[in-house]
Amino acid sequence: AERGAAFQARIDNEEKIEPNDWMPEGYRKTLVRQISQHAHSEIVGMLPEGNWITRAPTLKRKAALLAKVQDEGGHGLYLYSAAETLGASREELNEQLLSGKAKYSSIFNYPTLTWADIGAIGWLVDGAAIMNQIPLCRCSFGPYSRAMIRICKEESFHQRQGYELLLTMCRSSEEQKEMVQDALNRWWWPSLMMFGPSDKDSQHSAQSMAWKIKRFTNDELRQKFVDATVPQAHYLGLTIPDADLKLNEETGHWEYGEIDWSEFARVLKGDGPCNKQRMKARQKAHEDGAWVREAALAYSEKKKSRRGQQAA
Amino acid sequence: AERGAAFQARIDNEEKIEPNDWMPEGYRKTLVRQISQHAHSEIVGMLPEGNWITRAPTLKRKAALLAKVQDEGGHGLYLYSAAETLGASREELNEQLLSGKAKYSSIFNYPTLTWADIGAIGWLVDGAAIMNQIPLCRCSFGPYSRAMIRICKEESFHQRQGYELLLTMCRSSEEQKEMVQDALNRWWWPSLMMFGPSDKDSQHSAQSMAWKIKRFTNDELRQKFVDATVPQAHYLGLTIPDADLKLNEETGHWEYGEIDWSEFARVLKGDGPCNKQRMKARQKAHEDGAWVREAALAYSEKKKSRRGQQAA
Amino acid sequence: MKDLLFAYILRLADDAAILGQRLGEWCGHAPTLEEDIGLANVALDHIGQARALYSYAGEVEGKGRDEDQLCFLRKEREFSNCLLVEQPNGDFAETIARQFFFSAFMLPFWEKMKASKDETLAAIAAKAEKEAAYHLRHSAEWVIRLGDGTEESRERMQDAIELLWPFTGELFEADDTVKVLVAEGVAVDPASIRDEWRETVGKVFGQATLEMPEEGWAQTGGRSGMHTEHFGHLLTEMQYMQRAYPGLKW
Amino acid sequence: MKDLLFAYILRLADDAAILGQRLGEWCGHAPTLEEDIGLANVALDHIGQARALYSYAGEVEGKGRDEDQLCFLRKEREFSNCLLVEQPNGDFAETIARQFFFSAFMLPFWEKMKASKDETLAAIAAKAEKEAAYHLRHSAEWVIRLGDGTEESRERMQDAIELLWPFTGELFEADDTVKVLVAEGVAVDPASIRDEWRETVGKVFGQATLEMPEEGWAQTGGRSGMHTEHFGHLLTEMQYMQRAYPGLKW
Repeated sequence: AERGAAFQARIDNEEKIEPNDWMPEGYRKTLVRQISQHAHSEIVGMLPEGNWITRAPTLKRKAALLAKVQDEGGHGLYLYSAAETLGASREELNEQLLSGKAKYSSIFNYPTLTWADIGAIGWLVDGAAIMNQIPLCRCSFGPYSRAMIRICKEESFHQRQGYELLLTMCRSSEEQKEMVQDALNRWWWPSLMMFGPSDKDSQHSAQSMAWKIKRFTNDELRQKFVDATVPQAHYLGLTIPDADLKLNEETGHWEYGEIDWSEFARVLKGDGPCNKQRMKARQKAHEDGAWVREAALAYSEKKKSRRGQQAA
Repeated sequence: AERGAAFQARIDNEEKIEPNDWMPEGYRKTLVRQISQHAHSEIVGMLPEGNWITRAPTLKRKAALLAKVQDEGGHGLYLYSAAETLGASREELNEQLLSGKAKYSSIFNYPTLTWADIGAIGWLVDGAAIMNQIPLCRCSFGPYSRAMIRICKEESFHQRQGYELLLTMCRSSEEQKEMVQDALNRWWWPSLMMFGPSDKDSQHSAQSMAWKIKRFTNDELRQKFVDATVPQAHYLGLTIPDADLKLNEETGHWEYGEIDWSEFARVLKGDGPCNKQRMKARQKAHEDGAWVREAALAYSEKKKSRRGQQAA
Repeated sequence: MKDLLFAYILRLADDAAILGQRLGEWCGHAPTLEEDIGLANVALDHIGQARALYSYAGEVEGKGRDEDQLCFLRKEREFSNCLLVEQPNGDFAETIARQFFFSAFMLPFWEKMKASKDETLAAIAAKAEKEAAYHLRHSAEWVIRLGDGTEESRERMQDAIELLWPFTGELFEADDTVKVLVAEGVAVDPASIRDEWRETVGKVFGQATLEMPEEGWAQTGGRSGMHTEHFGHLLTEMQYMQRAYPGLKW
Repeated sequence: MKDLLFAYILRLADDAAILGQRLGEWCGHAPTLEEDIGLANVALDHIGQARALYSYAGEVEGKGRDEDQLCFLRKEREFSNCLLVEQPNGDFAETIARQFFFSAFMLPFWEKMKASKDETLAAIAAKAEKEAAYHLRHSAEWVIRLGDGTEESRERMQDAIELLWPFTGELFEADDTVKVLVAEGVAVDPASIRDEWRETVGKVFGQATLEMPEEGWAQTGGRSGMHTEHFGHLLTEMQYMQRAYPGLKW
């Protein structure tokens, strides 16, 4: 209990907790869960975007998309490393993903149907991710905080790139602008859901706030996102698919309509448009690659034993 | 020897030999080899055409191509049945194909690169096949002869369809006509090779002629094909890719240039553009389908044994 | 009204065309020669149905679009086929499950459509019904063979069923387009087929010793052009020639 | 002369673009996360090279065609990439073998190209050389790991080598286009690379305990647009957007 108080004091004092420091089991667990979910989201998130690499309409966009997806893989790596400092191995975490035990961001259970979706993901999904992640740059756990600083920088580049892609389309032709509007219609609400349940239904918030793993509530972050995004949509000449959306002149906030939480719950539970497909793709990659990983392991052991023999 | 003479007399008398009749071992072997090669050719021949089913430019052409490939599968079935009457099982013959022991027509080791190739295969490859096969309708072995009658009827429909396809293209635009010319350039010489080595190098001809398995020599059939095809090419407005081609006014025959027999030998040996690919495709279909065939067998045995139990 | 009819025929045409396209991918790669022929035959029937339906849709629309323009020159979001038919071939069990679920619906569908007040649809139905009967028999026999075959085949067949089950609910959806046309005596009410479908499926699964999946969330979206990610890739192949060489005769 | 230079640059551009396209198919499906990143990185380098080369080709041609028109609006028979780069990804061993054979050629190729009298090509080469060095190291390490790994990996690696070996001969072909440009000091004589290539391949195969295939018939045709059947399917995906939506900005 004394250690617990000292720990909380350090947190309150905005000190960073490092892997070898003592920490409450709940703190460790919460972080492992959150970091690994985040890592899994990066990995699964490669799939909807990867779906368009072979069909990118220009070489410049193909290169940008490849680079973006590569960055996401990189984020996955940093995050798995951060989780490893808490004693959770990558194999273990991956196993949890493949068995369906661990979650990943539900947004990646929606399909990318047109090229505009690639822009929409950059603008909205990365935009929402950044809103969630900027406060995490000040997270009390050192390795996570440092990973987030790096990740946020890249995400914000991706976000601008996505917006620029949509801007180019909207200015090029009416047909493309319609594709963009269609993408916005499909991605808007799932993006709002990315911030998680409404504060009144959120389970983990209070303790996470105290531990400074979280610094804003879901609804606060969601509102920030809406306020930032609505004017961007208007600049593109698009309509947000929400009849209830209106600017509250007093507060300066954009008030939005009711989120369909039943859809959120359903997709989270596994009944989204692509949940099965995403899991199948990851499982297939894992199974098809088993012989490669085994070979790499066998080779490195052979090499070690040869070195051992030479030394002996 | 007496039986041999009686057999030859029947043949000379244009009687049909039936499966239960006595026949010399060489006759049986020759027929099994020829019929199974022919069957294999139908099966492997599904691949270059099948390559364009998903990309056929119109629904009508897609339907026609599906029907054609289906016919080829059907020809394979008749021919395997004819071979089975001679005691060669389909499994055994298929094994020979997959192990590379049995041959199939070398023409199918060339790739279909454009849609015009689909027309060219119908016009030239089926055209050459028909030249080879019409005399086989009078082959001394009954089941083979009857299979060939049915097959020839369908092949000749395919040949006209292929020609009509090319005619449509040639009349539609200059660009399409160039595609057709390009296809002719690539398929002409391999089509001439379909008749086999020149008579002076042909091994099996004399005995096959005596047995009335063969009724014309390779060169005779090749000449018939050239004579029939050159005017058709001209009608399309195409140029046969043979600088030495000229009409001999006296004989009425089109004289053609030297065939590159080294190419023929090379492709036959396995070094054509698609030999490996064709074998790989057939082997993969066979391996991927193993569990299905096993299941069908297991099911039919279960059913039999259940019937047995009910009867008992 | 004409718009609704156009939309309705287009759905049927897209279903047939896309399933035909998928089946065509098997050509030369089936487990047996008989199935190479059989699947090509089923593909051919669907392409034939698609031709008749697209042509009629083009007539109804009255803008001069022919079967090929409707099939090869619409965009992904304009296609209104159900999601079931666009699912990848997978292994032979998946192809069979997809066909079985679809044909078990289409046979009673075409039977009822024969009584449509729209004479062209009724005529198309008369022909399609016979084809669907064959497709259903062919696929049901395989469901039974694979379900009651080996341990491996049973597992594959059951997996295929679980995988595709969520796409079967969409077959029974009726949006306003359908409702209006049902009221007019033109369209078939899919709800009227549900019992027969469940009975067919249940009977065949029983013989096949397969388990019926639980009712659960049904995937939807195809009728309004919200497809699965597989669909866009199918289109690149199917439409490439008409896209690369616009306006030519073939 | 300008025509020859255009044709020559286009070959290099097509090689890079098509290999980049193939590698892009791996995204999200690689055996490890590191390889997802690694293969995307190699793909990205090739797309970058393709962009520089197509742009320069367009300049040399002088007809106003930009990188995208050259990549997305030419027809199958106009592409002049070598057959090796268009071969399907297959399993990881095939992808690695394809990359290894290609990069073992391209590293010395770009090294020599740095001395080209054509300054643009020399500049592209200076950047591409560093990339090729990484591609070669990365793929060679995998050849060794898989060759000297498990029994299964050795067999797969050896199979991949045998499968792709017939496509390596084409790398060393020199037709008139190449010969003229070599004489001008613009192009690299591929024959001058053969020994180094064989040495690299031999050394790596030695370490990997793999067998060098026998010299045999070399597949050819890519430089004159005679591709394998795989290529047309690759194009349908790669070009679909530009074909379906001509003349737009993206």
